[in-house]
Amino acid sequence: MMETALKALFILLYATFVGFMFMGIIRIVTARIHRRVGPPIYQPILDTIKLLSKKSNITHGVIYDFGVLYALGATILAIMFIPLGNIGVLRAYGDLILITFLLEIPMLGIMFAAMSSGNPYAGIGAQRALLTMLAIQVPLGFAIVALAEFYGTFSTYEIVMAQQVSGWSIAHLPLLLAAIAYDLVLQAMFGKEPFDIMIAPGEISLGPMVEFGGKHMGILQIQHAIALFAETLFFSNIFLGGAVVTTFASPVLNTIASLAILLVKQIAVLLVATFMGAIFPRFTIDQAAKFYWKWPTIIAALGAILASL
Amino acid sequence: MVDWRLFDPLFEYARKRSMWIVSFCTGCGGIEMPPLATSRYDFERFGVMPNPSPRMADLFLITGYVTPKTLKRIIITYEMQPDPKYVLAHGSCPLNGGIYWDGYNAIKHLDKYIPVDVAIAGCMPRPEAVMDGIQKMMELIETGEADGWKRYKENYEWYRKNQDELFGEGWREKTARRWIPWLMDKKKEVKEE
Amino acid sequence: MEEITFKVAPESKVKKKPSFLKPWLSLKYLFKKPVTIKIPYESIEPAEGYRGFHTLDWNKCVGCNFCGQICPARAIEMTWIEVDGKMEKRPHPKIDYGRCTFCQFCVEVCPPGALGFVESYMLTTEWNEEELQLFDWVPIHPDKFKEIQETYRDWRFPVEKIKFDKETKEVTYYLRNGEEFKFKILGYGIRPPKPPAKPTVKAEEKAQAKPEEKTQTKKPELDAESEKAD
Amino acid sequence: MAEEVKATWPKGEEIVSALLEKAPYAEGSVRRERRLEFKVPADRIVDFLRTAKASGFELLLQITAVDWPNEGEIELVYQLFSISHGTHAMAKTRVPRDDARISSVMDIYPVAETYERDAHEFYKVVFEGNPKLEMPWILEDEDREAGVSHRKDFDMLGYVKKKYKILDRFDEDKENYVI
Amino acid sequence: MVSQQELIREARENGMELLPLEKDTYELFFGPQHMATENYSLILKMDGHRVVKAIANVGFLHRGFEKLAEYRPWHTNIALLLRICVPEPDVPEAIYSMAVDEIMGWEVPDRAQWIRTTVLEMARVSAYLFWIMGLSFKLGVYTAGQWAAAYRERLMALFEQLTGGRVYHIYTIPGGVRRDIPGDRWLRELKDTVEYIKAKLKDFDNLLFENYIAHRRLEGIGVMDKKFALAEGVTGPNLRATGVAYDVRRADPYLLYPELDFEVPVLKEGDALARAMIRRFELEQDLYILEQLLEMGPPSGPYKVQDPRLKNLPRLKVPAGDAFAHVEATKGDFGAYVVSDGKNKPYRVQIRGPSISHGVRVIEQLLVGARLADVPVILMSLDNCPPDIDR
Repeated sequence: MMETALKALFILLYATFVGFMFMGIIRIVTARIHRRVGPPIYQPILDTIKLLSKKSNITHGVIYDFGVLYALGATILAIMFIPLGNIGVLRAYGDLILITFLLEIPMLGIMFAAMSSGNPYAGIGAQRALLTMLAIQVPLGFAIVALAEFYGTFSTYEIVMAQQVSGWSIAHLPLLLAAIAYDLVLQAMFGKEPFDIMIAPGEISLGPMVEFGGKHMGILQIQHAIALFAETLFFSNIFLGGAVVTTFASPVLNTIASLAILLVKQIAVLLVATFMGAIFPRFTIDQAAKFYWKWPTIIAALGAILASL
Repeated sequence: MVDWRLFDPLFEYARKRSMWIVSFCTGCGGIEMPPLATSRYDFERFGVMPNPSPRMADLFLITGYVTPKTLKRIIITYEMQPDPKYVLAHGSCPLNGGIYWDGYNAIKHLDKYIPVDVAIAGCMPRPEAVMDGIQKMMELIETGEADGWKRYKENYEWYRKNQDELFGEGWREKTARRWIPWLMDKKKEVKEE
Repeated sequence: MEEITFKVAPESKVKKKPSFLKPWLSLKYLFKKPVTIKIPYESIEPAEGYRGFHTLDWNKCVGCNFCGQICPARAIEMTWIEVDGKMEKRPHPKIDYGRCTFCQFCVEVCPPGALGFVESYMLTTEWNEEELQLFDWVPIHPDKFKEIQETYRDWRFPVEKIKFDKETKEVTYYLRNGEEFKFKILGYGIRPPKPPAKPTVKAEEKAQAKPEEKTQTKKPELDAESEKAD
Repeated sequence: MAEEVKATWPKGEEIVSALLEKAPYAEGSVRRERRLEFKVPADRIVDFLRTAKASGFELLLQITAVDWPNEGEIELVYQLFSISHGTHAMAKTRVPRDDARISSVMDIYPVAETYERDAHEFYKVVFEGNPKLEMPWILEDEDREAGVSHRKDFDMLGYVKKKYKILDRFDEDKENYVI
Repeated sequence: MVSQQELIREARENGMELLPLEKDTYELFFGPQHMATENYSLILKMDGHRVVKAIANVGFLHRGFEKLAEYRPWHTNIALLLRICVPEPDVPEAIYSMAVDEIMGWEVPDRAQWIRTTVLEMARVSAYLFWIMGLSFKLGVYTAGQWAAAYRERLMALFEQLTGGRVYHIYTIPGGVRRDIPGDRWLRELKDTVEYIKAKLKDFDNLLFENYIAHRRLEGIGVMDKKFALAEGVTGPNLRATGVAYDVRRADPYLLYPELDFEVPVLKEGDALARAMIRRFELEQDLYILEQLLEMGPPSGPYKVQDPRLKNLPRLKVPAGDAFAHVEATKGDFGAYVVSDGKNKPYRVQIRGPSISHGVRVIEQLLVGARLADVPVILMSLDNCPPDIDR
């Protein structure tokens, strides 16, 4: 029991720290494409500390406070189900659909909070977020189906294990198609252009986040960091082979090695998203919905069909 | 419970290195904000970045002259910001009226209406001068001298009195209601007939 | 009849084709050197002739108030000054950087060329009454200004602190290189101040003079302006 | 390859004479090359602008109000531009200062609505037929009520002193306030 | 069965307010504290994410220039009036100076004409780069904007060397310009800069103007037709995007433009995409004009009118009269009407900014039925500049 708790704590701390580093990496890489220096990598941590140390706080009632915590809680729960190399608390129960679901519900929590704030921009942002969520369901579903059909299981851990034998998922054509579709979906989950429609700073002033300030925003920053970690981790697990290292004698070394391999894969996923975000404008919400229901859906469906053949 | 004062140096450091700006360019100095925020001067190196929502912002840049109509929005936006918050005034105009010293529609002394922490000379200040102002603001935050928000709380009556003198009593409600009759299509009906 | 011809660009030249792939080319800048100037670790110098703070050669200045008349912001006020107990023969311009727009028309019109400007432009202060005194000064000699600028090369204001005693009207400049510089303000305006300066009486006079002022504003005559100035 | 477009601009005198034929109530003159000037009585301005639009003056660039207190009149200058003739024309008309009324030209140039709102706000000229004159424009309500205008008799410095109390931070008794 | 309209009418007749019977809409105060508008406010009545009605709320930047100008000497007004158009402050300087020149009857020397033309073209290039920044920030492709702002700094440095000011140049004065060109080095640097920006234009094409998503975002929104545009007083690139070849540099030539060779872009679509393409092409043409000017070289001679009256600037009197001058700014037709009554101060100055037609009536009509996401894009594609309206 103690061991499990320690493991959970380790995963949580590691995910938070690496998540913040990821946020820093996104900012630095974007800055470099912009031909500027950019902030130091630990900047998001400073931002969060500053937000948490704000002296006044505005709340709009219980749902407003609860929504933020709900989002954070769901993300933490999600991270527990995803296999992190050799470590895992609930990885045995890590069902594909469950994890996908858990990665999406933080948005619901933020939407609760945003809606209860009564700001019209937050309302519009919440609408947009909902529609984006609806739009990504279809390609996401097909991608998951493709995976499940290919490996014959819904368990993430088993998929990771299967990949150690048969090579990375993206080496197989059906799953490559699914991975492309999933990567486009990830763009929306990260909130990067061209699908950052729900926050759209130039249009609706950060949308759902417009009313959050101080501690609420600080918690959301932490949630965002963990979510970044969880989403990239999930992707590298199911498509990029995950990491199961057994070469070393010591389990600690094995763990560190697998974490390092995962980190490299996660950063690769992150960089693709950052590049795409830096060079494309954002869609409008109807264009995004149409886009998701067209290309990624077709690709993912093709993958699913090929996988089931 | 934990004594949070222990962490104050950390908090002050974080506040200093992560100032988010309200994206509200109030005057002509707004033209120097893009160079500052973009590649050439890039104040994101110090964690300064524009933020669309006043609820998250710490730093308010008064970029140049302020008209009463804008000042109303500035006051409302300023009050929306969570404490601690800082104000940096650019150029001559907020200080002593600038070139609009005899103009009927420009505020002469900004500090009568909201507290200001740092002043920069210039019309308009070069980006380097604004960077210098931001550095100065960082120093003041670290030493705890940037206490405009405390002054605003303590002397709220005085600031409120000045604001009311300038805009008339009940200006907040009036400003909010000003456009409603025009949105309600009352005039349109007349036109249709 | 006048005939003109001009070229109209064909549509094919103006329009562009959309592409999914071309934007990816911009990623090449990821590995190029940033164009950022890393202030405060790097600095760039303002161009030669950048319109910065003023300088004033006190010996050359004849107190003609041309600068005060051309100033669009009325930032210039002629000031009667006493240095070391000796009154300057002519008033000198006092420039208010809370008004000045740095157009330097005053420098252009100065008949003896006493007013000048240097490239320094940086003046940042905390907002409290003491420090804001820095924004209102009688410019110092160009040689001294340039000397200070050469020593520091950071384009800052050459004075660190200005102390203004409201009672005795005594002004002390604490220059950046440690020098102090003291003088006394006797009064404002073109005409020399009357020896017994009584501020209370002056204020009353001003109140009476006000309606006159208003009538004069309707007919803007510059000659009337210099007369009225005390 | 760029295609060359030829345009022929008639001489100013020709435009004036052609226009005056249709609108005999106006006076016209040629200032210089590509600059015309018309003087129109205030009650015929709508007719004149309709004629002008029909004869090639497509753009209304601005309506300028100039206050002439000595003559007791406000001059309204309609800045017209003709793309086909490459010519700018001013149509000047005068209305009495105390009761500045003129009919709106919104039907001819819809954009005039904005210019008329501007002239109404700052020169208190009433344009009959413009539905948006009462709509808030640039000035705030309290300024409007206090009588801010750009007419020559508006005492700006007095108003500024009343509104902002002190003018100068450094010398409150600075006297040289002549503008 | 009674129709809904009849019910509403009946309720109104009986003095009842039955607003819920109507379509439920909400109000959105768009600006001035908003990234997209900046000192300009739109009051939108929204139905879902479509705009039903838009009202422009202007005046946040009103300083009463036209009144203030009546109290300042002729030359000094340059320091005041250039604040009307912050992205290209040389345009108000130039039009005011041209109008005063005409009243004074001054023939501006050749060298001054060359410098004025060069400064205007440089201002155009820098304003277009600024516009690229605005557009890309509103579309969400921040990279292009960052580059544009950085490249614009090169022009700012050149302006600084020439005029002594970074943003507010206070350079063109009635009768010529204030300073001479600071030597051949400046000309060489200008040439380098023109070449540099020309080379970088390809990057902007790749990233922004040929970007698939940018095309999807821009096309078909904010459509104007020729008749509407002319009636609403639309000028500049916005008018050219509807198919009218109206460019003040050609239609009412001034300065050195009759001698210069450039093409006027015209498109027929009249939507945001066409406006963006026209602006992109004009940026190219402006660089080409600058190249021609550099090839021509500044003519020798004085840079200011030789007039003894210029010795005494505060008391310079301008004879009674009035004049109108206008130039082609990047936003459209920028005009000044100056009246003098023979005193040392102007009697009346009116500046006509192009945005006074773009930013009020045109935007109010174009926004009806637009999506909320398109509001900033339409605003930016019209290149609305609030200080023009407020003055």
